[in-house]
Amino acid sequence: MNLLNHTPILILALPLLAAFLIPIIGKINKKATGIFATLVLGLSLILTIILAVKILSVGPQIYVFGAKSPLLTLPSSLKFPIRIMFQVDAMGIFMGLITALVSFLGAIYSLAFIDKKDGLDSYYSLLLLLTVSMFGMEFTGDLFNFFVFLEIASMASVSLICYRGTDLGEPVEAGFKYMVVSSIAALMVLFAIGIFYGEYDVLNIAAIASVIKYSQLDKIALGILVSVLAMKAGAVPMHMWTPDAYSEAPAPITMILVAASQASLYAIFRVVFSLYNITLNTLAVGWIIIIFGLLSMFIGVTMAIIQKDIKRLMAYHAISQTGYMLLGVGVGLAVLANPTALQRYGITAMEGGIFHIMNHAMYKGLLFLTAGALFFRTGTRDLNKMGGLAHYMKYTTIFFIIGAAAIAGLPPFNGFASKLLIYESVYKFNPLLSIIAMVVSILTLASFVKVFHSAFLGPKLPQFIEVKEVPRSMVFAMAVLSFIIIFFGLFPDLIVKNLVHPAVMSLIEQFKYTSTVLGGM
Amino acid sequence: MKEMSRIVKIVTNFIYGFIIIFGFYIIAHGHLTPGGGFQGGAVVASAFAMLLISYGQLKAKKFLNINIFSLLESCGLTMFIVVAFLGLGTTFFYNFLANSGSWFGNMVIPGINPGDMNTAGVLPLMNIAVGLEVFAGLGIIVLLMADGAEYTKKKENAENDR
Amino acid sequence: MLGLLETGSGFWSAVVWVILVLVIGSLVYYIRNKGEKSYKKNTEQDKPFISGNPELSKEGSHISASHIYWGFTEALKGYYNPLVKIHTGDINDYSGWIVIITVVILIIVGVRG
Amino acid sequence: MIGNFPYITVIIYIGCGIYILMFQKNLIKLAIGINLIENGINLFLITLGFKKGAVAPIYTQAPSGQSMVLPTPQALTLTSIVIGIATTALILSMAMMIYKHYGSIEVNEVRRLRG
Repeated sequence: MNLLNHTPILILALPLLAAFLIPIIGKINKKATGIFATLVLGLSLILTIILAVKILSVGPQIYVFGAKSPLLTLPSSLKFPIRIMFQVDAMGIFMGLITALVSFLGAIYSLAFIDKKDGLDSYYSLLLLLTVSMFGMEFTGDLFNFFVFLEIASMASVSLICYRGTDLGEPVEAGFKYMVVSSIAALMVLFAIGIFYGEYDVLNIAAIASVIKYSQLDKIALGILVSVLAMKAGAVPMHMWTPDAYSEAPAPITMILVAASQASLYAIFRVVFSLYNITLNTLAVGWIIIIFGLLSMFIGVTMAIIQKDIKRLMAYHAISQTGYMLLGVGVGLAVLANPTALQRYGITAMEGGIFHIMNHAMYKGLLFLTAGALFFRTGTRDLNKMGGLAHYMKYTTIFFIIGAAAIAGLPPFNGFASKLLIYESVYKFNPLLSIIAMVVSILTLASFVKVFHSAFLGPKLPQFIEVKEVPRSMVFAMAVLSFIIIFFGLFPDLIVKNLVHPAVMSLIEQFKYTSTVLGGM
Repeated sequence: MKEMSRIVKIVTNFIYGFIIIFGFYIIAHGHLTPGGGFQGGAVVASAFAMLLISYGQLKAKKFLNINIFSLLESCGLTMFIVVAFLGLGTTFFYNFLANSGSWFGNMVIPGINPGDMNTAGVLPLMNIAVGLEVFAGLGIIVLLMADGAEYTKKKENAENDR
Repeated sequence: MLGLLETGSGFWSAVVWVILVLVIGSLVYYIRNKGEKSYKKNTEQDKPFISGNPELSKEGSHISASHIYWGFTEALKGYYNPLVKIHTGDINDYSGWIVIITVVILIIVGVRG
Repeated sequence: MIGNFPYITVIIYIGCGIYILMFQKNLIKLAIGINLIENGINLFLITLGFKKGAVAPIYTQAPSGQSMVLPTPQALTLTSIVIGIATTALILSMAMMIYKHYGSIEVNEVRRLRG
């Protein structure tokens, strides 16, 4: 038995096993649950890196459940796959790396951040379940499996959003709203899957992609999938749940929720590129995604400027940054059917959009963690009540400056690299889009200057005399993220060449995706 | 929730054992007849719900313990995933017991017959795990919701008195 | 070269940027050192000068968050008022927006193919 | 025509659910609306799996030569029912928590988070 063959499933199965063991461990020792969860997530991160190295050097990996061999996709005498399988290509593992890193750091941060003792075991077991479901959404090659993981993700994240709900009303309200919209989304996804099943009798993404005709029914499925998944990703005007949920969740969970909504974003790209590809009218659908992106960017950032709650402000920025990804990939989709334009700027735009996903997860995670650190020490999220905190929390201040500079796209941080790729390529597609993107970037900087001034600068305030630096595990998580941001900023070409470009190509080349399952039929 | 009348309690005493046994029957025969872990577990949990309703939430708490339920739930889930891990010699979730001659390892006989319990490999094991998980999980849900309902009712009464 | 990111119409290298910042920064520092020699710390020269008005207390001079960008939001009132009004916090509206957008996308996809 | 009746029912179910979600103000009713949509979709999946004259896919009880239905849609429906139960339990318990903190389950009053 060669365990290396089983890495795609071990990445999921180990956290899943741990999630179920943690309540039992919690009966013995409450403190041990956090350390156990962190260890398992660290193991899962290592396995993800091993799998990434393998995929980037060898090619897409397949894992079939319950078959005689992990690679046996087609049972004898059948022309289509019937088993549930994982299909991990460069794009999937790109998202998987983000998920693994973010949830590992989130668990480390939680060790000190979650000080409420009762319910600690369910907190960690839900955190692991959320991680598993995100991995599942990113790795799966089966539409129905995707629906199941989507539902698990929304249920786990709703329970985590409500974690403080025993004492406060607002977290429960945010959780309720998120649950309602995400169950609508999941049910609509199931409806679209039913349409596919009724039409083609298969559920495997690659198998559907090889026979898809873009008939009237497929158009309905496409419309439903794009709109509800864009809702899950937080695109304007369906973004209202985002600030509620992000601001009320505990800070490490908010960081993981950002990655979870990016998994939905990944699902849009997977549907549009791998499932339909050039059978659809790329210009029309591309413009739909671009308009989502534009609205998200602009409305998100303008709403952020007037917020007073620090996490709500950052949540609106999360919406606005999602707009960049939608814009970049939307431009790539709009020129997908036009090979010269695709070569000239389409691939670069998509590289920018996809690279921005990773950068966004890193710096937005860092910013939410600093907001959590402020909340941990001051007990408030209201910017009006803060001030002069840089006197007491030096490390947090430095990390905040790094995160704010990265999200505003200041060189040499990583946000600049991906935004530059988007500006320059989108300019060739349509100059106006590029100009709007730059204006949004300026407004982003403006609103973070506001946060920096009102929370960190100013004289020492009497009510914060007792405040001191946050515990070491929280500083460690923030330091790792800051290091990654600086590293990505200094050497963006390493990431773009080795991780992002293969991911983009695996989206564009639909044939490669289908042939890994169907064997070149 | 208040205690219900004596008739209800006596009928409950008679019936709830049978409901639980029927639920376990459905769980155990999941691989032969319609049903399985989830359905059987739901039936067992309905017996707990009946106990809760007829005895009232305070009395029912004496013999329905949330801690034991949550332990059973995680045991069921762990058992499920461990069975899946045991198939890892070939693939995850591989049915390594089917047709092996050992536990649940008999060959399936085609044609019309009453069915052999001793078939289907790991499926019965997984059904039992899922059944355990579902009845414990639904039991927890029912108990906690009864608690919450009690709380809201108290609050309503307090508001009416004011 | 390490750190050279091709953007399709040019390139970006953060390493070169950092080196340039260091070079220019040291130049600026050098020029600054050549400046006024008579400045002394902890004397009258340190005090803030607010057009001759007395200095506010340290606590009173902190501008809280809702006063920052007051002019910006005031000037864009026509944009912000309807925008804030849309964010009702009402679950019915949340689901309503999803339905509206789904219908719009279905119409676009149906008409334009 | 008669074969299309289930699909019409599906549309009525989903339409009612969406109407409730858009216009009803009670949180418990919202849970009912979600359940209605879910039932509609379950019915849709089951209808897709229907095959005239075929029997249930139980290996030991099929007469030879008889065609069986493919169990996939039924498996999908079962999974979706299980998920639906978890969703409903979660939504209802959250509604109870909201009542505990807000003293109301009307949508108009449960909106401290806005803007």
